[in-house]
Parts: sequence; structure tokens; C-alpha cells
Amino acid sequence: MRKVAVIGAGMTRFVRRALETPKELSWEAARMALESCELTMDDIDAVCFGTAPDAFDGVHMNGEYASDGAGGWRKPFMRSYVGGGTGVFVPIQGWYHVASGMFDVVLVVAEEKMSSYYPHAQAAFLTIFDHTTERPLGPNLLWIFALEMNRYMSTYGLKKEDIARVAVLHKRNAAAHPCALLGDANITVEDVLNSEVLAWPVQRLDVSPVSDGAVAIVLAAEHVAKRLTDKPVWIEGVGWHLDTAYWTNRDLVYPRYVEYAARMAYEMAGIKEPRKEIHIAEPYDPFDYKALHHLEGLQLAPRGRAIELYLDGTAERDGDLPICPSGGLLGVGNPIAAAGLMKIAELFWQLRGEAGERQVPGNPRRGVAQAWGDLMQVGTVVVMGR
Amino acid sequence: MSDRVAIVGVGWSGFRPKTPDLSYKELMYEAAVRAYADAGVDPRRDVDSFVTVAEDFIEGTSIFDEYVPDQLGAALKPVHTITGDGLHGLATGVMLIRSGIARVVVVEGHSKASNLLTPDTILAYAQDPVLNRPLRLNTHFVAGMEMHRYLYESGTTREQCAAVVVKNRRNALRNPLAAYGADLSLEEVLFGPPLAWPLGKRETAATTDGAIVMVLAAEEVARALRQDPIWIRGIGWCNDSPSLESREWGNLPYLQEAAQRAYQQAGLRDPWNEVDVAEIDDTYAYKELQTLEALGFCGYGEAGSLLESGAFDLDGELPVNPSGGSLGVGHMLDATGLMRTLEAVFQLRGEAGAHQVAGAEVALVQSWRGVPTTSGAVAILSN
Amino acid sequence: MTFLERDPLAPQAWFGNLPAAHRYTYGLAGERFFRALKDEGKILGSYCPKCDRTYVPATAFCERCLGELTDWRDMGLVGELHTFTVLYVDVEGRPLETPQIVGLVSFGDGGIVHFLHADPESLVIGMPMRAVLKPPHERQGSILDIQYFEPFQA
Amino acid sequence: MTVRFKQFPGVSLSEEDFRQGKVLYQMDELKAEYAWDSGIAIGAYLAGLKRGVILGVRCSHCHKVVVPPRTVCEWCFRPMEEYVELPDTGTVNTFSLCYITWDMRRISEPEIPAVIHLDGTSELGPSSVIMGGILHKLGEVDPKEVHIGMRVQAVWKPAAERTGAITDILYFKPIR
Repeated sequence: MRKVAVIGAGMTRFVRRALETPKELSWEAARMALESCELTMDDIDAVCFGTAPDAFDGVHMNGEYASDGAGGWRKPFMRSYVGGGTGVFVPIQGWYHVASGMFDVVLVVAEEKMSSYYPHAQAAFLTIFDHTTERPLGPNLLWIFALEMNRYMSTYGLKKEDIARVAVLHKRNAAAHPCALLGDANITVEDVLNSEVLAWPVQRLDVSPVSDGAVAIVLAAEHVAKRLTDKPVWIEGVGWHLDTAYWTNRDLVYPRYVEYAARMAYEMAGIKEPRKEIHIAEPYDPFDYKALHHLEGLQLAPRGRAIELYLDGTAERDGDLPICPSGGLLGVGNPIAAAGLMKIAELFWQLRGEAGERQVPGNPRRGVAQAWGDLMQVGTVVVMGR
Repeated sequence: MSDRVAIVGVGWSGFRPKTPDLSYKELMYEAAVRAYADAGVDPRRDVDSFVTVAEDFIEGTSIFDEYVPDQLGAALKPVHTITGDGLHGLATGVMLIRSGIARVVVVEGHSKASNLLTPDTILAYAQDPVLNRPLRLNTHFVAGMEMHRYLYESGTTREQCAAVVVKNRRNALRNPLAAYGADLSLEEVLFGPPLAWPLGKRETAATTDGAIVMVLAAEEVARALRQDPIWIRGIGWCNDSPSLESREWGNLPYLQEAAQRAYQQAGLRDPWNEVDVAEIDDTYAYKELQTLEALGFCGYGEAGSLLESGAFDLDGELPVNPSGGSLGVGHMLDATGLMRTLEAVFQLRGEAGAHQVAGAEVALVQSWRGVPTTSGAVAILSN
Repeated sequence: MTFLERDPLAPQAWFGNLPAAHRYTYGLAGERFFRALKDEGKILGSYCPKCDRTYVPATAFCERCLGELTDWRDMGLVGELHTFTVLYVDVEGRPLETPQIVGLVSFGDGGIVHFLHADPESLVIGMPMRAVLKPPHERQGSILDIQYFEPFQA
Repeated sequence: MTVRFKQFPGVSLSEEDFRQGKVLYQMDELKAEYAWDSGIAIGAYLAGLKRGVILGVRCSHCHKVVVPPRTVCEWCFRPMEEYVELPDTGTVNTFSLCYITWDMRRISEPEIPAVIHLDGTSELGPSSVIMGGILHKLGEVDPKEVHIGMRVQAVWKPAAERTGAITDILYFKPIR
């Protein structure tokens, strides 16, 4: 297998409502990523683009529409799409572009402009449900999260005040992120527990904010990466799995699809004991309990016990396994596809020791990023190391 | 390409303007069963990765990716969607195999065009929301403007464009999968109802339903599975500017670029003499001529007269769209690239029946994602 | 290919829609371009010195090199007819009683897609066309602040 | 970066900016309508609902019984063998008390969506991760009393009003 490195990254601020068009958000992130590794579009062989439902940006075939901003002009350009998992899938797409031997340098861009959906982006989620057997019930996105969270809490007897610690840690971490929408160094568990109930057990502050933003990274084949940088960060493992669409025919208590995706990535990376061999984790955290769910799927905690990582300080920035040092979706924001790629950018900066105020101590050598999406269904996992 | 990838199984279903007896899942399932039987693979055991091509607004579902796995035997397996044409899906399969992460990949594309009650307003939502959409124009205007500029720059005539329709719909009469076979005169096309002058309605492909599934395999697996794998020797894809204001109108530079990549991989120097059969875009009749030129089969402005000379007929020097193309088979939305690939596989296996091109060894397949996009792909296949 | 049979009483289809409404901002470039159109009656372009291209409507970035474009220029109101069509169907696909004449009028290396006000027989690719704007007080900052383009004789 | 970049792009707007006309914007609405062919399996499911019956389906290979029907078993990739008429009773697998509608309007009386594991379908267990659950809503119940494991039964629309839709079941109510 050809080795593939991340050699550059850039991102916009994540904001509630951006002035920029989807094209312009993509361009801002892409341009920064190129500048960060001192490349120009002449050096780019192909472009991979990620954006989640067209219903957000409000353009049919949004990939085609935004392609110029992402650098797709007269380039091989493709958009990949696995719902919420897209942000961590699009670097996998970039990886196979390079690993195939067909391209040496690939620009990977993820963009989302959720504020275009009017009046409220959440309404777009009605149409992720089966058109015939579920949509007539008027479901919303909160339903499935609440159903899953309840199943998870009830099965393992988890307490809301414990789960709230996830939101608190991530939002506090985000206070140090210059692009964050909801960083808050002083937030407390009580704040989360006192926030408005949306769909019990889900409350306002259990949820990541709807946002606009874009992130871009540059991937290069080994021979190019070594020429361009002293500090390549290698993509050591990639994995993705999609479970059945019949989500009511499964137990929502455990994300098997994340486990399968993680095992695929770990096998490729030669990881046998993930808890010992991984130094930073960026699990997908659109809701606080989801981070726990995903840590279990990633085999970083036994089933039902991921919360212990938060209770005993392991998850903190200076803990034994820092979790979402970026601030995650809960803190930085959740422009769907861009949020996933933000995690990849965070690992890139962390592993190069360039994360500034957010830098995890101890020269971390390896990290894992993961996203989730579709109907409680897809896991996408990338392992990066230096 | 050095790491060879082959098509080892193909399956299809539908290929009718309406498929009222089957849901989209059942349509996909039927094509999948055929493809797996053709390849001799069990999807639960043998397939490493699955790729589908789809767009949400065409399906009427946000995140259509959700509903892909079950009927393909792909549940709890690596599956992902490419929002592109079937050839983009095929290219993705090739990359997955060449990267070493998969040895057998399934690529799926489908059209339930008959289920769309408002196809025109959906397509209009692909226009730039600020610059173009406020004019409230039917998106066919892009094709009308492109055709006009192409005729102007290349000297191609409306008669030559109409002749594409006559040829392709006659070819379709020989293809049992084609829904729109017809024996039309040039006049019937030329003086038919207008759509976006100079483009006529009869020069525009009608849609059809169907699903296509292909099984791709790495060389060693392909050779173990069958005697006659069809090799993907080269595949290229490219975009031009998406904006109507800054793209090129008379030429297809993105297609030239995509073709050069595919030719380079395949080691093709002289497409006219080395390609035996071509299945290329004819969403609108003029596109076939404009595309032939962009692919380098002839000089700019020469395709029209070559067509009139019979060069692209079924028994001509370079049979183009022997299947009947989109005009004859029907347009299958983003499954169109796979529809053309299916025909190429039939041709290269010698299974095309009444529209078989004698001795076909190298086929070119090309597709475009339609208005208002500038997204095209080219593949070179051989037996 | 399936063991299960279709129930003859089954409804043929399930009817539904994909509800989606949007509010689009004009963006970094669009904000400035459309304000100039609305307030000053100007069509602006943006120039990329590296690629030697002028984008019209002005864009914030060059699609070729992704450089930021800061050199904005007044392109005048007269461009050249690059191509046009006569459209016989409306946005829903229904026949139009009066066909629409739509063209791309080029300015710099870009142009404006808009309605053309002329006898189609009289239109020739390459001829000069002038933008006819709405009166200033009716302009809202929209592509529809241009009413149409018409042939221009200098 | 973060060390490298001093400034990050991204211009944030507020609702006020729109209201006060500080930013230009364009509104539009998608007109996207569909007639999705119901097909064999879902067609039969809908026809069953109209008759007042919930149809499941059995796989002859792995013997699981699931709902709604499908023509192929997604785990064995074998054709599904037969429809099974299921009782309209089941158990709450999980639920939520939802104070927000699909388009984010606030409501005072919560909707109670639930995954209901229907009787007569496959069950979760040490060796099975598959069950026959459907998404529906609960009614005729005090939200405070809803719990996982609660036994429930479908409340149907009157036969004359049924159209062959999942909403032919109004909701599930507790079995007392």
C-alpha cells in the first residue's frame, strides 16, 4: 500500500450564519490549506469534496455547484457522501485517490452551510426517514437521538449528570479554539442539566450547534510528502462500515458499525490494543452521549463504561487519553461535513505540535478521528500518526 | 494502468420508462442478484466494498446513502455514495482496488425517474441560487445556449444533430433493452416541437427507469472468477467551471482532460484507430457530435459530416452508441454511465446480439452529468 | 426473482415531497457586486493578475488559482452576445405561451445570463448588447435589477 | 495552525443583519414531489395496514421474522420466504418525550415516539442483534409512566378511514 500523508490544513471559523456562499467557504478553507504547505493549485492533481445533505446548502447537486470554490476547475473532482460520516469519509476518499497510485497530491475540502435552510436546518432531517413507513409520523432528528440515548442510558444505568460531563469538557476545550462557535471555559454540569428539554433525555446543551463552515486538508504520496515537509502526518488506517437501514430492527445500545469501521482501520494501522496505542481521540460528538457511544465502538472503553474516562480525568487535555481536545462538535460547532474534517485537521495540528493553546502535552504520536451518520448507521474512522 | 482492474459481473433491471411493479429497493435487488450470479460471487462473503451513485433530490430522500446497503447484500459492510455519474462510481471502484484496500468492489446506479413528479423544478434547484435562479428558467436553456454556441463555433448544422437522433433510435430498434427505438426521418426530428431553440424536443433524451450493478475485481481475482473479464484500462474524470458565466460553451475542455487521462492510462495514442465501439453522451443530440470531437476522434467541427457519411453507424468505421444511447434506451439519470458501460461489456463479450459490433475489442465509454453541470468522465475497456 | 408476491390491493405509490426552503446570502463578492448594481447601476468584474482573467459577475476568488481578487473593475453596461436560446418551456416544464429569449452576454472573461429583448431573427452571436436596468428606486439588489439586455448601437 | 494562522476567515451574521437589510439575500423554495412506487413488500405492508394487519416477513435461511417486509434478507441475501401476520401488540424498546415538532416548533404536551418491538418477531438476545421493531408513537398514556419494557397495543383508525398507511395505526397504548 502506498503511504499517504496529511501535509496541510486550513479552516474557517464555524459560525451560526455565514455571510459567505458555500463556494466562498470552500475557497477560504482550501486556500488556507494550500498556503499552510506552500502549494498552489498547479500542484494539485485531484480534488475530493464532502458536504452533507443538499437540503442544507439548498442546491441540487451541491458538489457540482461548489466545485470551483473547492479548487475543482479542470481537475478530477468527486464528492463523496455518507451523511454525517462524510467529514471523516472525505479524507478516506482522498486517501484512496493517492493510495491508488493515480494521484500524488490531492486537495480535500468539506463544507456545510446549514443556515441556508430556512427557517431551521433541523427540519431538513424529516426527509432522512423512510418516505413511506416513517415520514408520515412526522419524525424529527431529535427523535432518533433521544431514542438511542434513552436506550443507551437505560441499558447501562447511566446518569444524565454524568453524561453532561462530556458536553462540559468539550465546550471548555473549545474555549481555546479560535474557530469555535460555542467554546465556554466556565460551563458547568448544572448549566447542561438546566438547559431546555428538547426531547427527553436530550436537552439543549447536550446538542452541538447548527453551524456554517469549511475545512480543507492536503494529502500527498510519500515521495512528495517527504519533499515538502519535515513533519508529515501519516494516514495509518482507514475504515468505514454502513449498517442496515432498518434501524428499528437493531439494538441502538451499541454502534456495531463503528466497531467494524474501527477494526478495519486498526488492522490496517497494525493496532492491536487501541487503548494503549492511541494517544488522542476525536470521536464524533454531535450529542454528548454520542461521544461515549463512539468511544465504546472505537474499543477505547468497555461497553457502557466510556463515561469513566470523563469521570476520572482520563479524557482531559492533559489526561491519559485526551478526548476531543479540539472542543469537538459540541464546542467548535457542527457544520456537518466540515465538523468531521475539523477532527482530522485537529489531529494533524496536535501530532505536529502546532495546536497552540490546545496542544496536548507529551508529544502524542498517534490519534484516531471518527464520524457517524446516516440513520444511526455509518461509522467512518481514520487513524493518523507521525 | 499497472494494477489491472476488471469488470467480472454485470446485472440490470428495469430499462422501461416506468417500473410500477417494483420499489427502488427491489429494482436494485434484481440487478444485484443478476450481477452476482454473473460474477459468481456472494456479496456477504466475497465483496469488500460497495459504491453507489445517487443524488438526494432525485431520490426524494435526504442522505439516500442510508437506504443502499440492504438490497445489495451490503449491510454492515464498507459502503459509500458518490454523488456523481456511474462512471465516477466505476472510477471509485478502480481506486479502491488499486489502493489495496479492496479486491472485489460492487458499483451500483439506478434511476426511478418515473417517480419524480417535478423533475424540472428539482433540476432548476441546481442553478446558482443568486445569479441564475431568480430568472425562473427551465434548465434546458443551458443546453439550448450550449448547442447554439457549438453550432456557431464548429459549423455543425442542425441537420447533422438531428441525424444523431435518427441513428440512435434506429440502433435502439435492435436492442431489446432500449425503450425508445423508432424509425424516424430526419424531417420528423428537425421539424418536431421546439424545446430550447436550436434544440428540439426530439433531440432530447426521455428518461427511463432501471438499475445496474457491476462487480469489479483485482486482476488475480478476476482471472480466477472468469475466462472473459472485461478490463478497465483507463478511466479519467474532470470538471470545468460550474458557473454559466465563466465556463467554455463551444468546447468541452473538461472532457478533453478526462479523455487524455484515460488514454494515457490505457496507452491509447490514436483513438480513432484503436477504439472499436463508443458509448457516449447523447442526452441532447448535439452532445454526441461535440463529445466525439472533444474525445479526439476527429477534428473540431468534423463529427457532423463524418456522421452523415455513415462512419458512426452500426456497421461504420466507429460505431457510436450501438445500444441506441440515451436517445434510444432512455436517460437513466446518474446511472447513465453504468448503462453505457453495460453496453460496452455486452459488446466486448460478444453478447450484444442484433446490435453487436463485429470483433469489438476496445470500447470507449463516456458520460456527462447533464445541465447545468460541467462534469464528465471517460473509460476505456477491453476484452 | 422474489418469493413474495405483490398484493393486488396494494396502493401503487406513496406520494410525498421533500420540503425545503432557503435563504441564500450573496456572499463576500455578491454583496459588493449587487450593491454596486443596485446603488450605482454598475456591473463590476474582478481581475486576477496571475491568470489574467476578469470574472463577471465579480467573484471573491479566481477559480483557476484560488487567489483572492481585490482588483475590481467597472465593466460598463454593454457586452457582447456570446450565445442565446429561445426557450419554449417554463421552469415546471409546461409549454410557454410566449417563448423566452435567454442569452449570455459576455463581459471580460465572464458575463451575465439574462433575458434578451429583441426579435430573435435579428440577434447574431457577437453583437453588442446593453443592459437595461430598472429605475434606481425599484432596484433591490438582485439579478432582476437588470430587466433585460437589448441590441446596442453605438 | 493554529500557531501558524493568526486570522481565520468566516463572517458571522445575526438575524438582525437580515431584518435591518444589512445583508442582501434571496429566498427560494424547492418544489420536489414524488410518487414512490411501493413495490412488492411495502405494497403488501400498506395493503395489510388497510386491512388492520401488521405484516412481517420470514427468512427461511436464518429464520428471523422482521417488520416491515422486504423481498431479501439483508443478512443472508436470500429471498424472503413468506409474509407473517403479526399481532398488533408489542413492547417498548426505547422512547422519548419530545417537546419539539419536526420543523422545530415547541409543543407543551410531548409527542412520545418509540421503537416498539412487535410480538411474534425476532428478539434481541445473547446471540441475536436483530429484532422486529417499528417506529411509532405512544398515546393514551401519562408521559411519566412510559418505560422501556412497557407492553403496548396498536390503536387503529376505524376501518373505513384507513388508507393503507403507517398512520392507519394512530398510536400504541399501554396494555393494562
